[in-house]
Amino acid sequence: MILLWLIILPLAGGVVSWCAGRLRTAWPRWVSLITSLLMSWVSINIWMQHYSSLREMDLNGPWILEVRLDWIPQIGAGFHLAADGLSLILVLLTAFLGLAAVISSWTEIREKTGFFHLNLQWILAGIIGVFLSMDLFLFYFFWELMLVPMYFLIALWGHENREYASFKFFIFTQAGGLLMLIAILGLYFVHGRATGSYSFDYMELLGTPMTAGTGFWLMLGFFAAFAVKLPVVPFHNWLPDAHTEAPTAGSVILAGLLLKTGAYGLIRFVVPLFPHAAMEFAPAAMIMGIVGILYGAVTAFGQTDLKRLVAYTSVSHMGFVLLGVFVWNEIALQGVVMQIVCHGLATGALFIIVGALQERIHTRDMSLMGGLWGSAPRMAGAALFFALASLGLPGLGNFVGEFLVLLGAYKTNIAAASVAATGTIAATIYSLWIVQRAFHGPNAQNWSIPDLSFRETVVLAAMIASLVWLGLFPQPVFDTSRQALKNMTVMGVQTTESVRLDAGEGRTNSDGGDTQ
Amino acid sequence: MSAVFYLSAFVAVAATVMVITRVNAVHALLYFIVSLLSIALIFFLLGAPFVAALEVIIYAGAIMVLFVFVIMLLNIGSEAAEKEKQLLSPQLWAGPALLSAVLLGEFIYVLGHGGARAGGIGIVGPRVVGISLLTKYVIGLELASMLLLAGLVGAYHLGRRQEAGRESGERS
Amino acid sequence: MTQDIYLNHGLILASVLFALGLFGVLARRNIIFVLLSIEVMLNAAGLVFVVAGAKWGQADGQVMFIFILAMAAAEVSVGLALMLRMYHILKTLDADAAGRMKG
Amino acid sequence: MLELLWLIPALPFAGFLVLAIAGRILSRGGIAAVGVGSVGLSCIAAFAAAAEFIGQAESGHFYVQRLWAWLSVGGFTPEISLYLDALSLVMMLVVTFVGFLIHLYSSEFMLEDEGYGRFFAYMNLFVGSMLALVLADNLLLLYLGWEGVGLCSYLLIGFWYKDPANGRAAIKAFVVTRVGDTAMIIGLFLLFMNLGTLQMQELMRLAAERWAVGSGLAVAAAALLLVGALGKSAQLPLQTWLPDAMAGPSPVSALIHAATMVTAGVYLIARTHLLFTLAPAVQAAVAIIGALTLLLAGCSALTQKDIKRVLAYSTISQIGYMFLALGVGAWSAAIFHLMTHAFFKALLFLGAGIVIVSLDDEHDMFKMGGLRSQLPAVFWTFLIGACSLSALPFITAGFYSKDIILFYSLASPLGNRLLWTAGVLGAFITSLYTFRMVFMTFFGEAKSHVHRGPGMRMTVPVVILAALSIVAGFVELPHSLGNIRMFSTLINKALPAMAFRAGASEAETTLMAFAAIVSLLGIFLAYILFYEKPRYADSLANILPGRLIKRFWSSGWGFDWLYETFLVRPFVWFARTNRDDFTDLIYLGMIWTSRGLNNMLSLSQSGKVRMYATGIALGAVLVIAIAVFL
Repeated sequence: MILLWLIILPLAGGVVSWCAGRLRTAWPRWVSLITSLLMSWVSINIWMQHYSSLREMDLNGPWILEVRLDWIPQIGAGFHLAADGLSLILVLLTAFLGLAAVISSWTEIREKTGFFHLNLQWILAGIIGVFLSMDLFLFYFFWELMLVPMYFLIALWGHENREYASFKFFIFTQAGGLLMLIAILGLYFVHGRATGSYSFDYMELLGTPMTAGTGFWLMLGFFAAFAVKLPVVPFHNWLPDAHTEAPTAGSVILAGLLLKTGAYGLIRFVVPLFPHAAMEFAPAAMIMGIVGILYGAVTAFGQTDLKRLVAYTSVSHMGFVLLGVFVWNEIALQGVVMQIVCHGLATGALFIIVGALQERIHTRDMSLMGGLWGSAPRMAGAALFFALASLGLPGLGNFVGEFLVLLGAYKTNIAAASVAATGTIAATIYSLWIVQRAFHGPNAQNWSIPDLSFRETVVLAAMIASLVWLGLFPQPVFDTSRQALKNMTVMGVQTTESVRLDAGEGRTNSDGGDTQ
Repeated sequence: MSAVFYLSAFVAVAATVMVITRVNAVHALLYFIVSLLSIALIFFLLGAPFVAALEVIIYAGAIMVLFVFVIMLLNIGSEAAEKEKQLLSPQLWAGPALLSAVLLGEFIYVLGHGGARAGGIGIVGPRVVGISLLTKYVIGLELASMLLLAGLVGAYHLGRRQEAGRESGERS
Repeated sequence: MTQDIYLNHGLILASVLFALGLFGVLARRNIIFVLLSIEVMLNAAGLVFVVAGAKWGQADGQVMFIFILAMAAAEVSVGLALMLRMYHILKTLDADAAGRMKG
Repeated sequence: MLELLWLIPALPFAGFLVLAIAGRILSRGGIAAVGVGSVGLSCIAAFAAAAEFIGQAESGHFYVQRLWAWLSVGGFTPEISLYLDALSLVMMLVVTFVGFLIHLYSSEFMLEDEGYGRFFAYMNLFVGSMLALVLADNLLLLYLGWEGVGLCSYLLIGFWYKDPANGRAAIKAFVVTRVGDTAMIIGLFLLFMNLGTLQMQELMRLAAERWAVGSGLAVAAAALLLVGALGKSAQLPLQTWLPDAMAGPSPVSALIHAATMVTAGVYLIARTHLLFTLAPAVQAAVAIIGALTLLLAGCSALTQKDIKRVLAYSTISQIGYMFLALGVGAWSAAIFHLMTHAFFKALLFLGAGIVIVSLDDEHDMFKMGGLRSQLPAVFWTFLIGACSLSALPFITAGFYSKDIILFYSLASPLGNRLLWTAGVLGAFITSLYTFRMVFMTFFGEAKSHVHRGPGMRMTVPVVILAALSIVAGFVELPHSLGNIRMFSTLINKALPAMAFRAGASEAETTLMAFAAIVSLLGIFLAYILFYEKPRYADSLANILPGRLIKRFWSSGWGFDWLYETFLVRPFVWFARTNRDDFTDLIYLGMIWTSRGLNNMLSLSQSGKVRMYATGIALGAVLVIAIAVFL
């Protein structure tokens, strides 16, 4: 039941803070903060409880926690939440970044705070729902749930060009989501026809027998939604605009969490549900990943808007995720998990810094910055740190992620790994460029800005500590996700076999149906 | 019998041609009444005396009178007829003429190929028509009355706006 | 045989009248003539029904003619009212002058 | 005592942490105490460890300290563990000792800088990373240190961040070395995937077992590691970053860009020497690259105006010697030269630093002169360093270390005449540019006057280094001249002994004499050209070919121009042009298309009733036609 609380808590917290906002402007922040703290506490508690069994890999069944309620039994849709190590890590990340988002928007949002925090908490609820739901109908529900509040977040509290950005965001993700809906329904009917039981349940849909062509198209439907979310070049165009125009909390959640739902979807659904089609599609996906890595990095370097630059770095980093997922071996998948977590932290932190900077100097144009180290050394130092993290400096978490992804990729495809590795050179260029343009160089505009406040320092220090910890002692993360990833890779193998078996049976079944 | 049919058919077509080519609306109207009367005669020949009567009473009588009233209301002078002449330029009617000719060609083609077969023409009197109208087609009848009501209300509404008190009386 | 000719020729007559009405609708700009032409077309349609009804010796064709008649009446009443309004607003009966709905 | 090995890198890291967190609170004295103290303690610990290690060297040749398992994923289990053998011992001693001296020097040199705390934080981080690099037990930890030192190099080159030129130089340094690092990391993938481990001793053992000499995998692995080493050690063709790196403060140049970091490539190749012996083609490439680099960089050094750039090119050139030695299999010679070079080049940089500061931040040698009397201590120590660099026979350390390299470049089974000729020519150029620098700076008439002299904390390190530049040579003397083998005995515990062709030892004396004469000749020519008859040099530089060559050499043989034109500019151009992201055009295209369609369709809404009627009629005609005729 504790999983249910993870979703109810932010939903309720959002409503309460909305009500509180009608009374006093400052109250929603506190309500939201308390909600996020509770969330973190709950999720850390779950982790602590189950860590040893995860590490020893002595779980009964695939899940550490499961909730199964009836919802719409007529169509076979159930309220099925379940968590394994992979979901748990992502829930932890969500709780942590949610907290960071609340704190970082403390002074930035001064209007309609109640509604703001309602949206914020509901996005978090949607994201956690996405990470936990094991029923495709429910999954789609949460997938849409996180979209709408995000739209409001951008459209209401965004910057100059917010309407365009929010529309673009909505249309892109909605288009992808609808393709996924079609694919979900397709899978539902294919499965129902083959087995006679119509169900949206993930565990039942695993290993659905289908022809290669059907599988490929259904897989593409899922892939479209996740590729837009991830985002994969050339479906990434919503991202720079949305990130740039969103308020700080929005950017943090977008980069840190929303993109990760795409990565999660690829790992959880695309490959296990359609192992054959995914295998067939893997070369194309890997090429897209590599193109994303390089294209994102080069385009990032060309930007003048600091937030846009950081947004493009996300494109580049998510290329590694795509590459790793479609390499599909344990090393690469662990690398992907690590990359997901560390990118969430590092890029989230960069967005917090950019947001803090914008709050102080009211511009994001890098040509107007420079020499800020002098007046804000702590901020500059933090920015330097996160820039280094995003260029993949060994000793920080991102390096572990990228290294493992590339190592795993090298196992399957030497050329892919080698080309992707050159992406780290481009990453060096843009990362150092951020530091150079914003914090180094002459202080041409004579900026004199206050350094990070205590509140900001605490958040960023926590993120720095996490990244160093993940860089030097990453094993806890690997231990947590190992079982889940192993299950999934095994599932892939099993379904491969069962498909082969079922293919024969399925044919006889359909023949029988015809004669009747 | 057939001579009467062809004669009245010729009259109908000729009168209709006059209708659509006149510049003076009242002349056109009069030709149209001629056309309607000849069609009424054809109806009679076809063994449908009831609709022939309706054709004369309602079409030629009521509806056309309505037209006449409206035209008189508009009080269009002779200069309007001049203007009307200018509006009837060949380039304006060439296209429609072609289109109509094509359509006509299609109709005749269809009629020439496996059109109507032989069938007995007997007289279908008002009684039979009335019975089927009030039994088989009673819902249609109701709908038609609704339509007329809607027409009434619509015409009233449209006519009232321009000047209170002046209403275009209608109904057939 | 003569009856057969009647029928076919009745239909041809209806077609000719319909085509003439169509030509009127399309070619004339004066809205009175347009309405008149529509009446011609409706009348032609009615003729088809009556001819067909006569062929089968059934009342249905005539019933349909009555419906067409009712419809024509409603159409003419609304159409003429509209025409009056148009004339009062635009001071002309040229149908092309009423082009304000241009997209 | 060896159990405390982890303290040696940990102390500087701790110093970094303290300075990074509390650097703003501490006073300058406190900062210096933490910064210098941590490295000093580390140095003491290193010497203690060395004493114990050499003492028990009979029992075991190496010592491994496992700290913790870094990660364990799918059979990939690198550990954070330290490995101490003779090679890493030498490196560790050089790093901590030279590092300590330079820290001491900096505590005075940087005293007036506003970023005092930041400076020592970076320097401590550097020393820690460098120690992690040399003490690493596996290649991944080595890579961590490798990138760490690269980062510190970046931070310290751009230390005076207010000048964008410094920032550019810093980014250039990081990016160019990163190019090499990328190749290196691919090499790591290759090694792990084929041999299943990154632990270096295990790796060498397995490589020797599984790979034949000259096999494709061995060649690929060695080549990839070599590219990494080329980037870090500023060898052809990735050498362009080092001269620009002189934008950093002089102690940084001394520590990072002369004594320690840039020699990491040499260390890497020595560490993985087995791979290179398995890939003779790559080893030959090492020698050729070394020979080419030492010549090219030497020529460039000859034409520089900036005193630090002379030293930078000289560093590239001297590392070229080390690569030459590695390439001909003279492992211990390379490490020996690495050590002596660390001493005398650090000395030269520190001396140059004093000169620059004394003249109020003047880098141009043409505006110096006659400093012999104004800065006597600096002059004498600088002179010793210069002698050592130009291998003044018999008394300087540089002579002995370079002589061994020259000897083996001819006498080793892998050596040949061409390599030797290049080495000798390089030696000649070396003494020429070195004494050009000395004469221009310290002799002649004074063109500017000294603002302030160095204090104790700057003088003492310089003097110690000067002493070492002489003494350090006597730990290894050639066969024909005392035949002392202290250094190679130590190193040979970790690296294979150097071999030379039979009968070559007879020629050693002749070769040595030749090298000595060449270097003296260079000094003499420098005396003529730059002191006695400077107008010869001027007229030489003023004739057209002279001018052209001078420009070509002083710009570093056009490599910068090449990279700028063919890599940097297109990259920047593409990035700038693509600022608005051309893939957006796909979606803009969709918008335009639907808008155009909208406009087209709204044209059909003419507002004319007759048009609509025509449309209906047309449709009817078509539909009937289809129904009838089809």
